[in-house]
Amino acid sequence: MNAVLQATIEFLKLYWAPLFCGVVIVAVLPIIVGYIVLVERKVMADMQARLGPMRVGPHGLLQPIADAVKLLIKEDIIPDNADKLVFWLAPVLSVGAGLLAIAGLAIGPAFQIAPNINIGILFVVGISAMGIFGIVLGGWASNSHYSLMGALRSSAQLVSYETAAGMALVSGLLFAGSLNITAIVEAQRTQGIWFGMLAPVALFIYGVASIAETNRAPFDLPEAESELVAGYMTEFSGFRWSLYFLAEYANMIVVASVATTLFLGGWLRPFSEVHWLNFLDFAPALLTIAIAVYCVMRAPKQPVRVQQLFMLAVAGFCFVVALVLAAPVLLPFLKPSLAAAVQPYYAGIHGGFWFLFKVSVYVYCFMWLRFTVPRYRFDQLMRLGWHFLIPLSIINILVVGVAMIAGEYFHLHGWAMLLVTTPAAIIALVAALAILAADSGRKERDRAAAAPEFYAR
Amino acid sequence: MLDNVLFYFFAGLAVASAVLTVTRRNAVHSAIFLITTLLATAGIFLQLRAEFLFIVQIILYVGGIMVLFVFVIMLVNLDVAVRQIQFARQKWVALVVALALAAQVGLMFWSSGKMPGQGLPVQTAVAADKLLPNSEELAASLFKSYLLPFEIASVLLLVAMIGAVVMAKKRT
Amino acid sequence: MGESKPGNRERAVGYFRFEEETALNIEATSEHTILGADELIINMGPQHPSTHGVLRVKLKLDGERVIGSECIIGYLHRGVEKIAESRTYQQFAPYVDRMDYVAAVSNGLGYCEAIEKLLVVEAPPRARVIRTILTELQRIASHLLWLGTHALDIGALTPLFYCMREREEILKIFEKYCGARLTTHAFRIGGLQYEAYDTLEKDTERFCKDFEARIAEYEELLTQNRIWVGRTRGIGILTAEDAIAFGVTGPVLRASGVKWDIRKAAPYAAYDQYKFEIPVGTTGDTYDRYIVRMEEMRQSRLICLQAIENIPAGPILAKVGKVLKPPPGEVYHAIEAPKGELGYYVVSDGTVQPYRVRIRPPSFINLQAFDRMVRGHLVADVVAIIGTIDIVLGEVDR
Amino acid sequence: MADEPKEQKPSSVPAGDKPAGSPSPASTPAAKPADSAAPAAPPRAAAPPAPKPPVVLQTPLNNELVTRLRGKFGAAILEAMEDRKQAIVTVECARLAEIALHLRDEGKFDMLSDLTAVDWPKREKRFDIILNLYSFAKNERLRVKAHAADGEKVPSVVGVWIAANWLEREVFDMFGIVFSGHPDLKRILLPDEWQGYPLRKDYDILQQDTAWVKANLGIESGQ
Repeated sequence: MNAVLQATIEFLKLYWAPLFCGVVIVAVLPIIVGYIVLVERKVMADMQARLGPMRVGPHGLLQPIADAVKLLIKEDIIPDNADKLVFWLAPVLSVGAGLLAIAGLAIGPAFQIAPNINIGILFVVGISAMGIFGIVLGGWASNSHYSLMGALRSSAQLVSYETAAGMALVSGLLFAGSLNITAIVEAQRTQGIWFGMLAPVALFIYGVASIAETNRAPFDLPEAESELVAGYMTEFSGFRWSLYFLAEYANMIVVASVATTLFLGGWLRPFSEVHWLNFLDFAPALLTIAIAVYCVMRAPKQPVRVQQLFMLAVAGFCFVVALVLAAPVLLPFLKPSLAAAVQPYYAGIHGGFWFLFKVSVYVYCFMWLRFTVPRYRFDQLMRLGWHFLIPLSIINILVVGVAMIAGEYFHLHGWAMLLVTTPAAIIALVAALAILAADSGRKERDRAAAAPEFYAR
Repeated sequence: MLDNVLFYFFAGLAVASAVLTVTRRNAVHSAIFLITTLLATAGIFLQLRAEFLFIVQIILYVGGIMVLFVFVIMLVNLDVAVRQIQFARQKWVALVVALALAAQVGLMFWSSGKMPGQGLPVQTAVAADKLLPNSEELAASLFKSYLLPFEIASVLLLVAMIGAVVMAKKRT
Repeated sequence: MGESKPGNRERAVGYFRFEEETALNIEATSEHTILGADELIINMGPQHPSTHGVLRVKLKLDGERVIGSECIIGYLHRGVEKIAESRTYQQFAPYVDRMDYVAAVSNGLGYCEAIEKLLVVEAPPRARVIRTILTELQRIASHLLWLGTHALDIGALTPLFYCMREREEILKIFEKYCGARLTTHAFRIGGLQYEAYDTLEKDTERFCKDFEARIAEYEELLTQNRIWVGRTRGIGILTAEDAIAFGVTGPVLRASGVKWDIRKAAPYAAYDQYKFEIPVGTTGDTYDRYIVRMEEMRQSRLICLQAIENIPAGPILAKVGKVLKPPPGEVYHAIEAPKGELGYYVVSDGTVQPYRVRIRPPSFINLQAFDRMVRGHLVADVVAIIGTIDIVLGEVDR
Repeated sequence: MADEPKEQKPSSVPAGDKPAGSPSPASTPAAKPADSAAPAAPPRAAAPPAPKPPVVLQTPLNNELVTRLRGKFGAAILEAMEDRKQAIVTVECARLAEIALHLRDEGKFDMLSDLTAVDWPKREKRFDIILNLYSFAKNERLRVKAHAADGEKVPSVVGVWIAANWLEREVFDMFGIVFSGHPDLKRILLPDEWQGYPLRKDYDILQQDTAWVKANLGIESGQ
């Protein structure tokens, strides 16, 4: 027994920092997700000519908390004929996979729970894909037709799009030459160019496939409310339902982070090797200052005194944050001796800012798409996956590989690689158009063949 | 010490859920325990610092094959399986096979020096922080030393795939 | 390690031991199979987000493909026709607003004109023009609601809110005119109860002017959208012959290529004075119905613009007296409601109460074609097809 | 209340079995519609001292279509008239489907716009089945009527127009008229276990209510 205790202590000594980070993530993620939902609702409202949540807190800022409380105190219903064990397990699996995957991510050079795993990106992708079991088993355990159909759709969809996403990742990884997340970002820094520019087609494929993997519109068929009520979540309520919800958004963060890491330069700021753009380092500080100024300006216009104070408090907080953010840049002028000491923190904070910024942009695109386009039908979704994305991703790997060899042959590096990768991307696009044309031809023929069968009676 | 605890944890989990995989009547429950087994095995791989194998096990077996398994299980009629007699007549065959396997393992231990691990060709492990990244190692061996077998295997898989497609097409 | 514990939480059925033959028999009666030849019966509604009310559809599925369907209706039956027999002619008028409650003005117009025909009176020209304006606005409102919910069914979230925004403008005009927004009871037998309010023309004109750009906005979101086209083209095809045999009317019929609109075929109100086109489709699929309705909104807008140009002066109510006692006889009067032919068959026995009022509800009859349209399609198409028929359950069930 | 004027109606309807092609009522336009509808009754029944001759709303119809129908079906065409300019043809109930098929194919009345019924409880054949036809080719409407007694089977026209399916079910639901040859005749709007046929004139809502309250709540309804 003593030995076990000792082992535990030894373990804790070694790994207290990642453990701490893990606990922080588990504790903070629900809040972050809550606010992503709020942002989503606000963005949606803005696109739909309305205001969105406005009642709880100023501009609905406390809405997520109210929602969370509501969900927690809701009655927990388990259908009579449900498979209780699996019904209990499924949401946990779903959210567990999502949270575990986040452990492998690097949010800035300094913040990574499981640093330097040499299979980094594969770990994230593989673990997050396990979340599907939560959906499939949850749908099955509910013992309802809608849920089961949602579950089946979900598994078929994931298996199909996982392939395309994986292949898209491969063409990105070809440039990186490593699976390690830090190494991938470093490769983008040394080459001075994001892999998204070198392999735009791969970025596109990953973008589409990642929407499908996270079951977001227009690929939200497993939970399509107009057809399957809520798909696999139909029978879940209260806290279990919110776990699913949490998992969905955690997955969204994961795929956005993977895309950011591999294709969008991770925590690097845009053009990190171009020195005359160094002023971009001020961006985080400037942004917070802008928010602060806005708050100060708006404060007098608030009708209630509490709101005015709140606005001013936010402004003050933002100013402090801005000072902290700008400190590394300002300190060398004030006290040069301190500059070296804060350098790592500086890199960490700024890396984190840029990483989160890119992830936010990516997630925003998800939302944008969701409010703009209608939903695919299931067979169309499958056709898009198997007939278009997978062939395209295979072709893309091929042409990217050829481009890399050509690049090596001509000793191209960094931006010069565009000379070979752009033609490669164009070839892939032409191939894509050809695939589309062939596919629509086949679709016509299918319809012509199927029509008499359907409509004759 | 920590290693030992982890190993026994994973190994015990793997064995226990493997047993449950066989004994559960409900096919979905069986599948869940099979997943647990696979994950526990993956855990052991990770302990052996075979990260690549670990993640391949998870992506391929858990994330790919088991999803299809569960998919198919849900499509077929489960109630029938639940009500059928649990162990069919093959149990004697199974017993014989199991005994034969056990005998084989025993023979291996016996011929190698009677004690577990004693006579087996175990190399002394390199210190964990000095290990080469094994995905690179694996890639090198697959695409350099064993290129031909690898290609043959891939052709085989391709044949299987085309065969599956052809069979599926014939039905319609 | 909770999972590995050999639990005793097996479902009760797991402990039964059946003989093998019993097990085989169970297979034959199973309902759970999706792949095999067995059919899956799935029940949509009456509480389902996209059955537009309390429609209940039983679907027989092979996998996700529909091989048969049955609509079960009547959840909203209120016996309107029975009520009519114990009300006077005027008293019954507000009831018709409750049938197609998203197009109450059209319902009222049909009823009032039917009774006027029965009385052999005619509404004065001014009343007829104002009726036309309001009815066409109502048509736009009804189509807007259809567009929003239909798009929502297919997964486009945003058009709904845009449509509601415009519909709100129309409802405001109604509110200003008669004080009610939804179940307006805007017209009276013999003409109008209220004189048009001062800015009716101006409001209508402003709405029509704005609406042109707005409708282009919706089209931008949907018409050329690959997913939208993929989801609607070739879905729920109803040929012209089928449509006629099913008695389908309105935009659904026109989308099948039959150029028939009661506003042209038997003009009522003031439609004979205005120029407008009847949009028709070619294939009769969901996409065509969408295009037809979009075009209809444009045409309605044109009618409104023409009508406000010249609203004749004069009385708004014909001399019908306080007590209506139509001479014995019967009459059938149909108007082109937003959903199709809305007909009133009224029998009078010379008393103050109608002897029989039969309402021909367009949704009810259009819904009959649902089974024909849905066969061979996927579950996802079912909601698209329910949406495209544009039913209002208040009218289906009456 | 509605039935008083119709007292003599029943007598006139069966009497309609006149030789084909003889539109006998032509001579007394307003007085002899022979149709189920009330119109005709008052002038005739109300006796000579009619205070003010009403506008003639019902006139006999004798156009080419009616002539053709009479030629083909003879005595089965009981009556043809116009009420407020709307054509009404009364036919013999037993031959309804046949005539309907003829109207669809020869008369080009390709759409069944509506099918309903009216109850005249004091008449011998109490129900009017009313088919509302429309012809796209001619842009013309025609109402076909048939009288049916309670319990009499009416030939279904589902084979002629599919549209009749739900409409006949509704008529069955509301009036209890049975259509022979209907593929799936069951209640449509009301629940399957509903008692009675609500649109019949003698349907007693109060009695229904009392019965329901008694059965389900076990108290007096107090209505």
